[in-house]
Amino acid sequence: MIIVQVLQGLMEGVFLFLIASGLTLIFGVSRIVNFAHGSFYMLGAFLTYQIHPWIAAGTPGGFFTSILLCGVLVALIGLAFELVFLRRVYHAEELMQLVLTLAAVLIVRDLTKFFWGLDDVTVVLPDALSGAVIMGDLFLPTYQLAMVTVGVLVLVSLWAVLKFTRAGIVLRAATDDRGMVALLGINQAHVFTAVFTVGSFLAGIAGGFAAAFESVNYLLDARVIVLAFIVVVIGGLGNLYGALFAALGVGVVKSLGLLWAPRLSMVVIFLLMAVVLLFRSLRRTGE
Amino acid sequence: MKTSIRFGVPLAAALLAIGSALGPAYAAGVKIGYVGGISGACGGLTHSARKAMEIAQDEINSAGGVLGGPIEIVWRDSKTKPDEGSKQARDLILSEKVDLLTGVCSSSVFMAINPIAKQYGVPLFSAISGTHKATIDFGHPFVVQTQPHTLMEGKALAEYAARKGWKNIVTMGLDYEWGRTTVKVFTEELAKLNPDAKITRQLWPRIGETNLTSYITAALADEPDLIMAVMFGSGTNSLIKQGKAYGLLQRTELLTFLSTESYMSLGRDIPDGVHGWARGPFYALTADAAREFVAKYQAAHDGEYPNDWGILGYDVMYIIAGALEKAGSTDPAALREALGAMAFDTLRGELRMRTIDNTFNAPSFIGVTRMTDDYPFPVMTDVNVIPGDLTLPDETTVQALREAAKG
Amino acid sequence: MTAAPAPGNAAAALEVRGLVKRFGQFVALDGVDLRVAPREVRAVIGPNGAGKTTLINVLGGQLVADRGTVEVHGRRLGRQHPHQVAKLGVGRTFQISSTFRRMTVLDNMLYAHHAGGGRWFGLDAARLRRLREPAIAGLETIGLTHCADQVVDDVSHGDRKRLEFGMVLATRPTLLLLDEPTAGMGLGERQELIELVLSVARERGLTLVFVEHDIDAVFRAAESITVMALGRVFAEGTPDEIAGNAEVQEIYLGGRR
Amino acid sequence: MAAEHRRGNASWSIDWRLVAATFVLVAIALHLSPPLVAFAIIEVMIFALYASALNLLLSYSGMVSFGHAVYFGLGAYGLAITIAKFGWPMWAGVVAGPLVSAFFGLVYGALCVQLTAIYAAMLTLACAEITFAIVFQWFDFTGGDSGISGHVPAMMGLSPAWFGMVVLVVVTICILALWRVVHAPLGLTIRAVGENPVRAAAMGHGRKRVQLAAFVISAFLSGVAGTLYGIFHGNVFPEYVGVLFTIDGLVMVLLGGLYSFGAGIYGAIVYKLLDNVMAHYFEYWQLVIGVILVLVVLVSPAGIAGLVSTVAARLRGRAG
Repeated sequence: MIIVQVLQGLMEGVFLFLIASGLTLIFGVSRIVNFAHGSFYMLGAFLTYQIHPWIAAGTPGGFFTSILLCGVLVALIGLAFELVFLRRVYHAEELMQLVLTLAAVLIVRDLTKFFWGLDDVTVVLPDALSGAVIMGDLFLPTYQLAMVTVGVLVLVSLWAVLKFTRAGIVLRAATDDRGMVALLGINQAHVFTAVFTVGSFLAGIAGGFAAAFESVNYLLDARVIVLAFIVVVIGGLGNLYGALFAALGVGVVKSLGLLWAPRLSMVVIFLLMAVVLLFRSLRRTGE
Repeated sequence: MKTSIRFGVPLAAALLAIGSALGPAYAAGVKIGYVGGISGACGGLTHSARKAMEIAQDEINSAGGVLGGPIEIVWRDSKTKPDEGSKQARDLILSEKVDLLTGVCSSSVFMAINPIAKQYGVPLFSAISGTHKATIDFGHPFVVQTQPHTLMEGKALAEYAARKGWKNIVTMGLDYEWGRTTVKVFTEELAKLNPDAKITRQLWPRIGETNLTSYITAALADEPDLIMAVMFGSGTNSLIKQGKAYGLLQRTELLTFLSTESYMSLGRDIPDGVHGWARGPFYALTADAAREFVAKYQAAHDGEYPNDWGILGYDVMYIIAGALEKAGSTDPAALREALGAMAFDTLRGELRMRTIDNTFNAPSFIGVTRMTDDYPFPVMTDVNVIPGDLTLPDETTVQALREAAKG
Repeated sequence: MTAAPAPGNAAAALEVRGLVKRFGQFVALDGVDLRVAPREVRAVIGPNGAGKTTLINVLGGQLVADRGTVEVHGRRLGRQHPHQVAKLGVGRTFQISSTFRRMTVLDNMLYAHHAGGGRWFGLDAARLRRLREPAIAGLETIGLTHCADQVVDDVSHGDRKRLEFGMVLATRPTLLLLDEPTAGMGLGERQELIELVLSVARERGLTLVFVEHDIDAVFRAAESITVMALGRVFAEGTPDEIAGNAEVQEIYLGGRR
Repeated sequence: MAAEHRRGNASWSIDWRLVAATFVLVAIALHLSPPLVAFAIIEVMIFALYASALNLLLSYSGMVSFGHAVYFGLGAYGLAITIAKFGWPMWAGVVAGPLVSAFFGLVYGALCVQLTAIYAAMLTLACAEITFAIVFQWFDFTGGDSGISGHVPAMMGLSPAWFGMVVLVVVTICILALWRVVHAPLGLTIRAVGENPVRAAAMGHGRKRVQLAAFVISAFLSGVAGTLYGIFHGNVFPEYVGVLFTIDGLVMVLLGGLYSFGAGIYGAIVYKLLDNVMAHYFEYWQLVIGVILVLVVLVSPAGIAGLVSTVAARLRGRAG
């Protein structure tokens, strides 16, 4: 049973990573705390709900295509937001970035209410994805396996991009030292734009996957942004691999916690977040 | 310096500007104040209640109204926030001078308005919120409950579970008032009705939690006869959706709260064979009045069906009208006496209110989901109507809860 | 609160022994010894990466050394925080001038006098009114009365450097650490500022340690010079001695003289 | 922006005539208004205090709180629990409310000032979520999600106008006190530490205890606002310590304009005006707030306060 729970927690963790990866990436490179991340996620969910019936409805191919398409749509929205607004405040103080991303949260939420109403919506899974791989006691739902695959795919491709491509070297430089990028003779603004777009894309596809996994409504943004913050903070702000471990950890704490301390799991997770923050600071000042 | 606290003048100017925006209005006849979550978390549920109440209002008014005048309803949005609800209720009382209040929705808004009704002595009819605390623990002469409250529902569920003979049960209750109390009552009552039954595990998902997979695996690990899920809306939706892949319904039975709007939003995603409970499922109502009402509602709203809250809202209007007519005035004391002394023909059958806790003997509806040819979404079939007389807590329980609330 | 050096005390104003500071693999300070007498004007020079700014940061408490000791007027500094170091009478400026840019020049100075009083709490607004006179006097000293009511963000780079120096003075330090006081200034401005620093230091009997890249300024102003390279003290002496040191000439001054 | 900074301490004294004029105008407005409008005015006043307290952190102390509703809501809980659970008289509950907030401000603040910038802000979020979870789940003590109600009569049983007068007096005193703090030596230290902690440290002022002092003052004043809110509605619910109240406060300050004393006041007026008036006609009023925030960033970073002082300066220029 514990094994089943741990496994289930890990699967949930991979999805949490998918949610949080974009946020931590954006913070790592441009130091923007993107409060609108949850809103982009929500947009991804509702857009998928909207367009999936139009694209080969009921087939896995059509389903994944619509998620991908929505990811791209959200990425474009993110791109526009970055180019038109966010770009102006990189050099202003951090609070101005807070104002802008908070404004985006309010705007996206009301637009969601306007277009899709207050009721829960959900995307019906194609039959081919709604089964499970059964191994003895163990049920591995096909759709969750698909989400895990996508999470791993995202992780591997981000890793590969960071490790092997010129763009990745620039990104790593940007994470470590923003001045470095300028020294490398690369336009920092382009790097920020690209990363924000990719981050929005990741939020969008995560939301798309969620639409078929749970039922979604306009209150999704706040819940998701808090979850994403937990993961990003525990993982170390801006640390992609840290976020992976944090996400897996949070998933397992939740899935085991409900067995032993069913009412405390969220408190435990937030305590962990607080302890991690404080511990990091003590270590920093100890240096 | 003239300029030091410069914010003062615009502050005052702005406040004066609002000052002239809204004024009190007077009207003859009975005035009902509705405070409910028109927007916010309840927004998705209560629009049907409003439509149904407007239909009832038209019917009553075209039949001559009550107390010689028409019923007027003043609609106010609580935004599903207790503070906003309390504020709107007070304004309805102070400036609209309403004769009584109805609506609510979330239990927190109900609990916020409840003391207001008591403070100003204005009757409050709950149509949409099921917490027992308002009428029992913090009950007072002016608050009336017209639907099965949490204690009644918990007992009805135990009754149903006992009838089915389920033995090993996992409960999955949303970790808040409604979930906790329902699970508690269910557990206690089931122990009386079926001593063989045992709760093997209690799970408490957080409210708003939508990834329930680890709860599902934990519940299934016990190989229970039943998973009793005290959840609603997105929680129930996610549970059913995610449970599918685990063969949840093949491996165990599921009993959960399924009001009509869940069927509407999930549609075919709700598989056949789920045990659901509801408070006013239109399709399970046998009274002629119910059929007429549904037809009328559909005609007025593009073929849309009323949800449970529509049924409850419609009933509340007729309960209010009937009691006012019998009382002969809007005087709260006379109204209460009338309420306790008469039977009401409602869509849910003949109902009566008892005066110890101003609660109606409202029935609970529990059945099994099935996709039929009659509706574009699944509905419950084989509906057990558990009458309120069977589930109302006895007087000693009520007194004990009231004593506990005082300490 | 400021620890004034007792006259006739043999203790040095600043005594540094075996100071080591590493950043990961990089050794920024590799066993630095330094002794500065009371009222001495000492320049620290050296090529980029020699460890000059790191030294100042360790002395000011902004960085904690890995090894070695620092004594100020005979009082040993341990792992004190910068504000505790400041209370021992160590005042400093930063390479990039550090002021309160959203406040006016006068408010900056007012704050400096308030901070110089040694208290941080206090709800008595009258105290600030009483500090107004000395604050304006402080601005006169550094010649900034003309822009007293301007927000610091709006004044020139040179004026900000002056302001920072003036603010540090207001806390009445006995040991003044200046990290490139004239960096980024025009030639005329530079000379004026150096003159100002020297005259104030002399007038108030301050010990002065300054890092400077402008070699002309260094040789004009300093009574003694410490040359750093690769985290160590490479040479030390009077300007004449340093000027005559062939090795220094070779690695640093590079035939400028 | 920040006009009071520009003119040095000449403008630091309180303009009593303006305070008195504002007081009288609001008092008259309260008595002339129908209840719903009086409620709106009361809300504006309470939130003006709450947002001003938050503004002490954002504009002056260099901290951001992503969990300030905790100190607001705990004021109302302090009031409710001491009365409903401990059976204390009402006046004791009123005193207890803000003190509970200040106490939690002290405890959480002491942790949060160990960190800086976004890390500190994230810690305020973690503290807030923990508090919310406890308040929401500890049924026997806090009433859980059904909250506590009926422990005090809503508005102390007064009419909206007279309860409004009580709020007006308390809020005026608190905001004047806050003005005093900001313009006292302590306030100068807070501003200095908030703006440039490295420079302030080099002048002998350590960051942590100064920021902690600001945090506790802010928590206390938020607690006063929360206590008033608890009396206003005669209840308390977990919502009052929840994330939406935090966001309300943040939006008000940012709308009002950073780095000016009036930010919280202007922000509360505009926000609550839209909430109370516009919401009746246009359901999507938060979208309007969002658009205004964007405009604030693009056009007037100093927010409404900046606009007001610009206009006031023009008017003065024309008059003089």
